[in-house]
Amino acid sequence: MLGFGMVRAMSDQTQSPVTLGVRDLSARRGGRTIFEGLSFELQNSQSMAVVGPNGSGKSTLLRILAGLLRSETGTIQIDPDDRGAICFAGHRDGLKGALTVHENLRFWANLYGAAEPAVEHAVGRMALETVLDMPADMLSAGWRRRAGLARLALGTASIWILDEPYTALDTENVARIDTLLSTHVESGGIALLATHQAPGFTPTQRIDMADYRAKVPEGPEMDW
Amino acid sequence: MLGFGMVRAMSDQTQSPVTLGVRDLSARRGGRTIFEGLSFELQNSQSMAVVGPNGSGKSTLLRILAGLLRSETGTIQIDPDDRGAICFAGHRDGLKGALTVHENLRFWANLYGAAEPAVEHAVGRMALETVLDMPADMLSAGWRRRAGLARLALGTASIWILDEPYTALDTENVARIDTLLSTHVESGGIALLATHQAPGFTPTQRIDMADYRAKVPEGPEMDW
Amino acid sequence: MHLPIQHVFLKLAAIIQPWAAGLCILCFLFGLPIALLFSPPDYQQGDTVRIMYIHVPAAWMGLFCYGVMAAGSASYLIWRHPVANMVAKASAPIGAMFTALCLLTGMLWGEPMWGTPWVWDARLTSMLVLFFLYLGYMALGDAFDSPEQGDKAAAILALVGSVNLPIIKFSVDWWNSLHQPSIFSMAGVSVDTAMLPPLFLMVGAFQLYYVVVVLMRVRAQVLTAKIRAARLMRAA
Amino acid sequence: MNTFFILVGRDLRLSVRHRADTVMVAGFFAITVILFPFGIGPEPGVLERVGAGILWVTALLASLLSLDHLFSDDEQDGALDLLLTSPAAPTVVVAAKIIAHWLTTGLPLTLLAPVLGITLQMPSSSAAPMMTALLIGTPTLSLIGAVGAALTLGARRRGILMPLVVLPLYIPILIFGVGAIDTTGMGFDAGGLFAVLGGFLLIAAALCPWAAAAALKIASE
Amino acid sequence: MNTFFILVGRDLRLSVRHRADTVMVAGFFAITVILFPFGIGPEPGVLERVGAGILWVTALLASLLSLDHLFSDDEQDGALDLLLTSPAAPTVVVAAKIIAHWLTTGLPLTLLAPVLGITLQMPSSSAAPMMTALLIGTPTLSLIGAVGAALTLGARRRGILMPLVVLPLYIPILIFGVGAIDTTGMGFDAGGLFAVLGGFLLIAAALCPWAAAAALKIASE
Ligand code: HEM
Ligand SMILES: Nc1ncnc2c1ncn2[C@@H]1O[C@H](COP(=O)(O)OP(=O)(O)OP(=O)(O)O)[C@@H](O)[C@H]1O
Ligand SMILES: Nc1ncnc2c1ncn2[C@@H]1O[C@H](COP(=O)(O)OP(=O)(O)OP(=O)(O)O)[C@@H](O)[C@H]1O
Ligand SMILES: [Mg+2]
Ligand SMILES: [Mg+2]
Repeated sequence: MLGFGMVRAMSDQTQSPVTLGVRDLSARRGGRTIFEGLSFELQNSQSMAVVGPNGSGKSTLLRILAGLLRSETGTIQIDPDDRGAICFAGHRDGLKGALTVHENLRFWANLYGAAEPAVEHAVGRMALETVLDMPADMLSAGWRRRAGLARLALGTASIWILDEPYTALDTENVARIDTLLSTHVESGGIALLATHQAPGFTPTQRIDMADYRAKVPEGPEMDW
Repeated sequence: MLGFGMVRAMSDQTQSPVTLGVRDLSARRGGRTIFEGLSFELQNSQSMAVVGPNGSGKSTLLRILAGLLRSETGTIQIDPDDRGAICFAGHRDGLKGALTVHENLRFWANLYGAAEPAVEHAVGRMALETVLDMPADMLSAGWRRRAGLARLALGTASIWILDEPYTALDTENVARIDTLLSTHVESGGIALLATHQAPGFTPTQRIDMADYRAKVPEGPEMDW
Repeated sequence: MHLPIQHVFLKLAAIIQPWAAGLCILCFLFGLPIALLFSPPDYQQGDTVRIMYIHVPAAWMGLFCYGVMAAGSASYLIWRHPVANMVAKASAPIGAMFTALCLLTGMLWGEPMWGTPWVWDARLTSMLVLFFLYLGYMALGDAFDSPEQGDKAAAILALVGSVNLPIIKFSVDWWNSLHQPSIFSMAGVSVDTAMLPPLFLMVGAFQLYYVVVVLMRVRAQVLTAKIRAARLMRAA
Repeated sequence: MNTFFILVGRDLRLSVRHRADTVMVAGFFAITVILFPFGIGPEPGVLERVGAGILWVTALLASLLSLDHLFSDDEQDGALDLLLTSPAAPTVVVAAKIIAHWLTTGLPLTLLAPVLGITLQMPSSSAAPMMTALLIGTPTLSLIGAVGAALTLGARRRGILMPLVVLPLYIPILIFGVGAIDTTGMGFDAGGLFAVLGGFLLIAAALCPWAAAAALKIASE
Repeated sequence: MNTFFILVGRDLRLSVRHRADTVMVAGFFAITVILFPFGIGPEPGVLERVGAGILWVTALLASLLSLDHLFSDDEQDGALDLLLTSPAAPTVVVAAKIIAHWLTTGLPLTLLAPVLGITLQMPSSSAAPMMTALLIGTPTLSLIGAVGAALTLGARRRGILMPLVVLPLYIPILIFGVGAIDTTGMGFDAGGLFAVLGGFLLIAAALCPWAAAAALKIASE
């Protein structure tokens, strides 16, 4: 197996430390504070499910951690602190419909600095062999999602941040993602996932965004 | 309540007949036969879950029934046969990000010929009051989905064709869609839904696309 | 489904093709020498007039092929006739070739006659537009992941583009053009009658060449379709 | 008919509210008018001579470029599927989109033409024929362009296909449009040319919505 | 640096394969060259006089219009998020996109310029200065345009904002670019004008990728 743990293990024998911690985070969007006072810390081999009703700020939190949004207040500590330590997968999969699945995947592999065997490995993990030469926009919703998530299996990032990864997947593929996640976590990685479905593997932690809802009235008051 | 059944009941007291039947349907996409030999019939107050693994042709079937794709062979019988008898909701919700939720909904209501009270009713059913004046692209994934599905609650169509309606919804809203569906079906409508999740209401029928898979090999053989 | 029609077509094609090919060669054998060597030079243009024997038939064929293409596309869209579509598709590259030939010989002719190979004149441009329409038809047909989609889109384009034909035809009358007006008009024939036999021989040669090549291309398409169907049957 | 206005209203609202390329058109004209004198130099004779041509070419380019998004935006976000399954007939949907497109491209250009003409140093007497020609000609551009946009919707290499498909059909309008303005400018009667433009419009109006709707159905497959 | 080429390669591949507007550029030039003589009329003197202007204005419009999609395609399908969270630094992402944009717009125009020049009946002696001016000037257009595209990414009424933001910065290049061609054409030495164009390029190359990357981060919020 050539997951993240393997790569690390090959390079320095001991498990390198991975940390993702936030303290007293709050976020503001569209002129309204979405959540506040959020703190947690994840170390090697820990994972966290981010749950909460629609609009409670799961995606917002994940995007902040991925560096795509700025938080209002609070501190974020990420270790290793280099670009590429984090692999983010959002609602939209970023596949280019005009490129084949293989071309899409190879692009990300090159960008993440993963070698060709890693691509093959990822293809195997996600069972994408039969659709490799199809343009991505000819895929069904679930296959497309799977092709998008294959990026994770390249095994270069130590922190996975996944926003509703199970969308559109059938049971077999939900299980596939679960296996992917637990292998990653077991081999020392960190995973955060926002989901409305109970994942098939058990995250070590769980955060309910409803608990951090900001104490301002919702609705028409917002001043965007 | 002003659902489809209500409208019908007001107009002609007796339940008007609604039928959706297909006989020996087969579909071809990208040079490959996706499924074949599919037949079923739905009458008033019947509903059907379309299940099957990713890529088995659920979306293809629903798009054919909605008139967006042509079938390869087979006959489709839809009654009432007028445009607008069917309400289709696919993977993508067709909301315009630049318009507010209210504007989006009102546009569809006007197009479907629903009156203003129907819009209010739909807003109520989907609990969209707080986001009515938000531009749709400021909504979270689940709210967006909900705003998209509010089109159903306008109560003008007798046949609902839904492709993975539960995507991105939290449990409360999944239940909301379930209620919507069962009210619709109880009041004489027909509903078809493709989903990987077990719906909270029990469809009267169920079709597994895996049973109709065409007997040609997948993969490199396709001649697109 | 449509196999019977295609079958009839294949049979007919097999009969017509050798005759057309033989006649075509005959026309070229007689037409070319007469046109290029033995016909009288023009009293004004001298020997450059011989370009006419290529230019004019090529121009007519360019228009004719488009006509066939549009008619074939129409019957494909209306009656879903696969052979009609095949004829339309087969006509496109031939028509494009004749159109290009007309443009090239026209430019060659223009150099001595008008002092410039090209002017942005209505006749010339509408002919260039015809060439682009051919290219567009072929490009559009190839641009879809599913072949049927491409065929249908291209057929619609062929129909829409057919409005260009009258424009080409009448451009010399609508605009005051550098280009010669029609040889044949209500007023009668406007060239020396000695020029007509070689001209008609060349027109016949081009026309027969078209028939031969179209039949060849359509046969190839029918056979490819058969092979593909057979492959799918075997795979099933 | 009511459906028609609902659809037109939506597209207009979107093009006003939205990040749409259609709004770009007014900007596009302003640019052209600013850029050309810069690029060509301020010599009055030259600018005046090419004014009608610049206006028409701008109209063509603006039309072509904004048409690229006529259907593809709705296709991207799934709205096209919903429109095609709605009670509105595809031809009505297409016709509404064409009208909305013209209202946001052709009409502004027509109305701005006199101003642009002045900036391009054209004689003020050319304003009337200019506006008339544009008023008759630009709807035809939208009509033809919609067919091209629908035909190339699902296609690969669409960017290059659109011009290839549409421009050949635009050129006659360009010729007659410029001809009508210039002929009137030279003091001749251009009634015939206007009539031809009108004829094009009628033919296009009769054919294009159907052709585009047919193409759209093919593309959605 | 390796990352850079991977990113450039992807954008090039997309613009060749894709339904992208970038490929449109070659078509756009062809159109311009076909349309302008039509619109302006075939008189050689006039066309020759305005040739350089038409070429430059075309370059500006092509640049402006294709820039509209420089980031927005990737933003629409989520790829921009992934690029910004990837190991590639935002500045590198932006720089790669700018290069790819130039390779698909500025470079083809530069290479086609002599041909276009002939069609616009410009003297063949103008080919060399024309190509030089475009070679120095068009990268600056892509650089400046990228900043505009990034700045307006999340904005409403983006279609109208882009030209407003970008064009004022384009005009100096237009003026000097046309000036360089025309001055050489009149037999004078245009070294100074070329130097100014070069100076613009250096300044833009030094500033624009950073500015655009910063703008992009803001837009993604
Ligand atoms: C690139 C330049 C040219 C193009 C695109 C062109 C195009 C055409 C076309 C389309 C026709 C067929 C018209 C019809 O069937 O009504 C035609 C016919 C003809 N062309 Fe040209 N032409 C060109 C140059 C020339 C030149 C330079 C000459 C001679 C001075 C010439 C002489 C003729 C003649 C005599 C006919 C036959 C007229 C008729 O029967 O319609 N053409 N050309
Ligand atoms: N682009 C935006 N601009 C302004 N406000 C936004 C934007 N996106 C989201 N919001 C607001 O931020 C809040 C949190 O949104 P977020 O997407 O984080 O929710 P979520 O927990 O992911 O919900 P869901 O389960 O529906 O995906 C929502 O109330 C939403 O209205
Ligand atoms: N645009 C397309 N062009 C060609 N083939 C396609 C296209 N879309 C889907 N297909 C093929 O059709 C088959 C069925 O796709 P469909 O989307 O109907 O599956 P599905 O059952 O909805 O799957 P999912 O659960 O993943 O949504 C797939 O194998 C896919 O490869
Ligand atoms: Mg979310
Ligand atoms: Mg599906």
